[in-house]
Amino acid sequence: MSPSPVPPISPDLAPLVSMDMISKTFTGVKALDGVKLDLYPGQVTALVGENGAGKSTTVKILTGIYQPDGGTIRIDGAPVSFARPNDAAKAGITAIHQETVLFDELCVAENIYIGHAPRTRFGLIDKAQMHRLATKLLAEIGAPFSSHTPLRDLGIANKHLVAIARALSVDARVVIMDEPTAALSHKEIEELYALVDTLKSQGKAILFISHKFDEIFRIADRYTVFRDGAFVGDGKIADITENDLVKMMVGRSVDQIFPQSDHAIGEEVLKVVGYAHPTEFADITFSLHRGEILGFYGLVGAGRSEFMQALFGITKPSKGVCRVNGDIKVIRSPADAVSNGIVYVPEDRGRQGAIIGLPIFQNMTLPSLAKTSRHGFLRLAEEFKLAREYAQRLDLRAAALDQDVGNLSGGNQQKVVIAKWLATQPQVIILDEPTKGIDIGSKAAVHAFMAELAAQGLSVIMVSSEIPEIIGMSDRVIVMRDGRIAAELAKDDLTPETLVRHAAGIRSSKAGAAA
Amino acid sequence: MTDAIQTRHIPDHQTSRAARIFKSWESLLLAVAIAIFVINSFATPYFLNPWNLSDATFNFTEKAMIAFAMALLIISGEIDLSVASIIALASTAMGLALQYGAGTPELVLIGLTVGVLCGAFNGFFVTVLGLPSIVVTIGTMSLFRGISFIILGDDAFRGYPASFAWFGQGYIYWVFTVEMALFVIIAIIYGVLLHKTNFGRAVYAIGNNPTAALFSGIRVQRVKFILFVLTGLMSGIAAICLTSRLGSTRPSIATGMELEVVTMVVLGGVSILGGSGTIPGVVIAAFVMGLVTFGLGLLNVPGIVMSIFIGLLLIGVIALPRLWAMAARGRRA
Amino acid sequence: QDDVRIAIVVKALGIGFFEAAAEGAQEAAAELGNVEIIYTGPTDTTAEGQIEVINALIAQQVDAIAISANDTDALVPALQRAMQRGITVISWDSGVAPEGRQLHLNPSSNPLIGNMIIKLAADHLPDGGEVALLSATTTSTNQNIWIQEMMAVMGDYPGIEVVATVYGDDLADKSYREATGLMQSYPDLDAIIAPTSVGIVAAAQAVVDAGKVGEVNVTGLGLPSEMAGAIASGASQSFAIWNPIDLGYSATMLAYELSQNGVEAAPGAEIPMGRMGSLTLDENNEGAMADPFVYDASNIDQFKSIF
Amino acid sequence: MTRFLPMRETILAGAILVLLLLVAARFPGFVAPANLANVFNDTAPLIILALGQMVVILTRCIDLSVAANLALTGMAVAMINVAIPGLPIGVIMGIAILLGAAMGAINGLLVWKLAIPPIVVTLGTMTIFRGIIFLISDGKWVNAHEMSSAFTGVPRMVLLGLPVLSWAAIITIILFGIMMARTQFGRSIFAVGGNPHAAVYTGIDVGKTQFWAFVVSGALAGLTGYLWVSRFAVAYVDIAGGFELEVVAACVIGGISIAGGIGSVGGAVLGAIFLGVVKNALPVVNISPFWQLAISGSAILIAVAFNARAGRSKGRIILKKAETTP
Ligand SMILES: Nc1ncnc2c1ncn2[C@@H]1O[C@H](COP(=O)(O)OP(=O)(O)OP(=O)(O)O)[C@@H](O)[C@H]1O
Ligand SMILES: Nc1ncnc2c1ncn2[C@@H]1O[C@H](COP(=O)(O)OP(=O)(O)OP(=O)(O)O)[C@@H](O)[C@H]1O
Ligand SMILES: [Mg+2]
Ligand SMILES: [Mg+2]
Repeated sequence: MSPSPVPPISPDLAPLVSMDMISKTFTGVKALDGVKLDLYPGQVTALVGENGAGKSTTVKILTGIYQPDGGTIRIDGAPVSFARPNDAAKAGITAIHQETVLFDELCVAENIYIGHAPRTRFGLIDKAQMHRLATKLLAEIGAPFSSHTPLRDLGIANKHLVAIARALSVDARVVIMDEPTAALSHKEIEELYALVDTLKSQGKAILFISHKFDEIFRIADRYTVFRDGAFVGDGKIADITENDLVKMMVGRSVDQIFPQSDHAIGEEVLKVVGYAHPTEFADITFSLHRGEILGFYGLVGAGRSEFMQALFGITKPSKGVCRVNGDIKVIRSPADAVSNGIVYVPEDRGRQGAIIGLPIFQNMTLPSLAKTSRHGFLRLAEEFKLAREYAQRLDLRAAALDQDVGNLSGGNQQKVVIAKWLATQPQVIILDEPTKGIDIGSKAAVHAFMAELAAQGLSVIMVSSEIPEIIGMSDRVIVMRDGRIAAELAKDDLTPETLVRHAAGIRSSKAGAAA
Repeated sequence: MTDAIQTRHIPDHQTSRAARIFKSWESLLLAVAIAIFVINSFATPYFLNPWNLSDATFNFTEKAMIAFAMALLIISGEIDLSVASIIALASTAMGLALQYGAGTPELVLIGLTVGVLCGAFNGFFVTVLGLPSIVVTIGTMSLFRGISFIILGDDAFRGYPASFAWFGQGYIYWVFTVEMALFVIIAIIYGVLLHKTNFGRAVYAIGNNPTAALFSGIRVQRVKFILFVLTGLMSGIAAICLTSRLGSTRPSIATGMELEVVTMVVLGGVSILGGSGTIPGVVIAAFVMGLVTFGLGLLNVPGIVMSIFIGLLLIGVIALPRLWAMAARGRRA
Repeated sequence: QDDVRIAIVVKALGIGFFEAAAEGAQEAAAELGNVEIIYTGPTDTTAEGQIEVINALIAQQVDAIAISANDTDALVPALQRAMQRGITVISWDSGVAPEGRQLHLNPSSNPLIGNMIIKLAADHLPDGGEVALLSATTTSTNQNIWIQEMMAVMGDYPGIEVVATVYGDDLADKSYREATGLMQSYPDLDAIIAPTSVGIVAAAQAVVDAGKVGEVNVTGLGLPSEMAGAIASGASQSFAIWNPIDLGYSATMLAYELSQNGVEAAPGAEIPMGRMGSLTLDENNEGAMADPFVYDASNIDQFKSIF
Repeated sequence: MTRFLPMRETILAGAILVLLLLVAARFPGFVAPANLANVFNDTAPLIILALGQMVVILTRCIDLSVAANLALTGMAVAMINVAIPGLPIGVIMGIAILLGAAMGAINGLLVWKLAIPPIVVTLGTMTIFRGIIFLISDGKWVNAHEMSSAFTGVPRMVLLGLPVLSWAAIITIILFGIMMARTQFGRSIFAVGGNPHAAVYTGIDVGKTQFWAFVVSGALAGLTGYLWVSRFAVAYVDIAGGFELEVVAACVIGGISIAGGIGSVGGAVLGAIFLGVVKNALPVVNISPFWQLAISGSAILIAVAFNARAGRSKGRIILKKAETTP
């Protein structure tokens, strides 16, 4: 099947923002190559594309953070140019960026109003007025905290609310959201959707970036597709099917069915008994078998990552025993974990995963140096061999293996991190939100790869907040809530309702009452 | 499912080896060093004399020994400003031992031990208590030298044995001094350690992203601790050389040397922010600094004026390529 | 015939005392005719700095080095190397250990200076009192010797008590703070003796600022040009110094004699030094140039523009 | 934000009090108001410089050239005073501030436009500024008797019971209090240091903010240059040698995070006062001068270790939440 024809744009609406022939090159990498993007008032435009397609780059150009090498941006038909972020803000463009970009040391109100705080007659910041305005804004988006709270005391989801409040604090005409739901829980996502609807009704133009197709079809009116930095097509959501959109995006059809997990489950490999931490989690007991994919579900903030990091030796548990192949192992550091065949692919890729500044191949071989080196001395040829092998297995997109990993798109960085752990040939691999922020094509590849690993006898722990992924991939699921295990569910018992019920602490529907 | 994906070939290198070497910091620095050498040869008739050049090496050998260890420390994202004070304390300890009749072997052992202990002390504060190294070593900078002052007061230790003079005043062969030999050996050891071993790779990884390095199974704190100890050890070796060269110990020995060491490291292309830098760069930087100060010294330029040159060099070698790049970009646009 | 190059190496450049000495050296050079003076030194008072300077001088094959040392011992190996390469080495003002130089020129005899500094204080304290010492660095050779000599004669000044010795490191601000600290710790302090030209100026300033002019008398060794204000304000009644111009002149003359006229520096030798007469060496190859001279309100105006 | 005097500052203030009491036990005169005023006056330059350094450190930079800047400005104004004795002191001060700010601007430009790490820039300019002093003065000192009496008189002129030097510090503290809390620039400084990446996204120009931080630090160094030279009534190449480290130490003791973004005016001032008290107390309580260095070094280490303990975050505490919502 060929991509569906681009539907004509309805003549009754003129675009509020119109980008045309925009190009941007980073040292050697052509991030954008003559792309076009139109945003209409009162409509949500979804920008879709694989990792590295240039979505975030477009956002940064539109908000004045980067300057394009060529092309024009028009607002209401008049060409504009943004030399700095303030220019874009003045033009009424505001954004919630992919990474939360806020200030831990400032309070909520200051985070919302930094750069455009209300002033007193003497030109000083009017704190009282600022807090009044912030309180009103927070109430509007249903944020459950005060404007005086220091930002560092907020959880990741609440920080996102602050970012949203900040975007709303300027009376913007264009609101950009770059993967705004990646860190939000179910309930908060619903609230966000409601907010988007409000903004729409106010006639604002919204640019929405997401890798989640259900979401796109839920809230977007229009779509624009980029592939490898080039414009592929745009149109109305109503005129296109999910399959066709995927095909436009990836350039081929992608099987969204989860791979059949017909792998054999073997003997017990890992047993965790009574792991506890003074403040983060308690009573964690479970076992993991050879060739098994064990899902860990929970709402964001349930403490799954904290536990996994303790299992990996980053933090120290206060209690608990860990057996690997039946033998008690004391894991005091990641090095201990690795030598016992347990590896962890962290959630926070930029901070904990990739080592930006080191070339791709060095990132990949870092935990395997013992294997590629001799008597502690490096052997570059061996390293490149290993890196080449795994780059190919994971279909890495990069210019060269000695390229700085920081120049890769988020998704490709994730591949490097996964590759680095697979190269150690572990027994147990813990994947913490392995497909967060990964495009649909790569996601399928990661899923297929997970199934393949399990089939080869590797035991996989998959932490995920995505219900379809959990249900589709897991042989067994442990649900965590508030730092404890809330339930352990067999594959046959997995339904979205049971998962959400256990994760949110709602008692079974027959019992009726909610906690 | 996945076999539809066409695997792409990714080359190992972006650019050729020759291009990488040509564009490197070390090449730029080497050009500067050669230029200074040539200028010096023309500026003063005394420069191209083997004995004089040999004397000139004293201007940098001791500092460079510390600079190699400091380079690793800075690449790992830390810094040690207490090195000159470690020299003072190590030298004082040797002098104290001398009063109790220690011979040359014991003196050397004590100098090294005190260096290692001081390094471990810094390392403890940084890696175990998790304090920023720049702050810790500003504190120990006063503390270590302070202890020297407590022990020595306004006195001096003198009368080191003749055999001890070998380290700072001895010659291996013709004009080649013992210190030069030490310099070469230490440079090679650190070059291999940083560029050819797993340990060196870990240092780079830590310098670029300590959290991710930890998550990659590197024992970050242990590596940093070892680096502090190594820096202490090198300060101990420098203390032996300097004490031997001066033939006496005062608490004010080596005052201000820490900044010269840091300057040397940075001039050598080591990023002060951590994560990059090479030992050959530091070696060349040592020669550049040595040649500049010696050349200007021959012209009887006061030390403070030399330091203007060093300061300009430090900023200039970083600034000029960037200005150049900016100008080039401006012309293209 | 090439000029004879004599290097005058000082503790640190920029100190008025040494600038004056350099003037004296030029005077001697002019008198001798074929002498070129290289006036040099580090910027801060360190032995390491002086060693680098000495190495550069050795490399230039100067004929003689006359040095005022920052450290008695640390310079010895470097100066020995200079002597091995045929360079005449003498020390002046602040000495080097005997094995590191051929002779040492004391500005004055050390016992005389030690006695002088305490006498200056005692002359204004007929009924006795408390005095404190503000020295240069803890490692300054000459200050330490003078203080030793002073302590040796304290018996001659009954009723005078030395309550403390502090060090201003020849830094104006540190000396100032130390002097202020002395006045706080010893409210009954009667005099501060600063046998260093930096310390004495700072101490005088501190006394003025503390409003203790007339209560605390600052004395010691200083330059008339720098102390003129202190004498005028009354913070200092009197102080002493030898003539640094004469000192630089003499050092140059001695260096020339040793280097060019084959004079042997040996105990008992008498070496001519131009208009300053001659220097007689003791068993340590040391000799004293002249007596210190006392300056007070009566004669300060006459000298303050000279050095 | 209406927060109480934060934890860290309270602890530091407590430590200063304990220190004062300890000294008073051996030497009661030390805590007499007049002497405390003296100590404050003596610490005034450190306070002023620490505030400037605080701004720089908050933006993730460091200014090692402050002491050299101070010395160069001091020498320049002293030489101007010698050349034109009649020049009013107001003009001299203006020149000092401008000159200092210009040197700060050089640092700032190199950091901003060429993106050279601040520690490298200021390490370089530190030696360059010192060298320039030597060049312009020919290594000669400017002594008390060469300066006009107005020049040396102003910092010790007493107004309302305190010398002008002390007032300079007090006014700087007040101005900084307002600037950091209530101006766009002040808040930007925290933002730039707290999360430079995010600052870009919020339209704050990181480089430009750092530039202005250096200018502020330089201007204060310039002002201090005049105050210093006139107070000690001498100018030469080496004045305030090594003082930059003391300034940084004051900031660090005062809880200014060397990683940027965290710190307060109160902290910087208390940090400076802490060092000032230690420095003034040691000679008074008659501790051998040879112990001074070791004691101040230990004080820095202890204060910093203590600070880090007090400031350590408590983590997220997932379990606690579980207990409150059964
Ligand atoms: N600062 C930069 N320097 C170099 N290359 C960059 C930079 N920023 C982006 N790129 C490159 O530009 C391309 C587009 O990146 P961009 O972040 O826009 O992708 P994206 O569509 O947002 O991907 P994702 O879905 O993973 O967030 C990628 O190849 C990326 O590696
Ligand atoms: N307040 C916060 N500020 C910044 N980052 C946070 C904050 N809270 C959590 N994070 C980070 O965001 C990511 C998601 O955190 P999350 O709230 O999911 O906690 P978690 O313990 O990982 O819970 P779970 O994995 O069960 O969702 C983690 O990498 C975590 O380190
Ligand atoms: Mg993106
Ligand atoms: Mg998580």
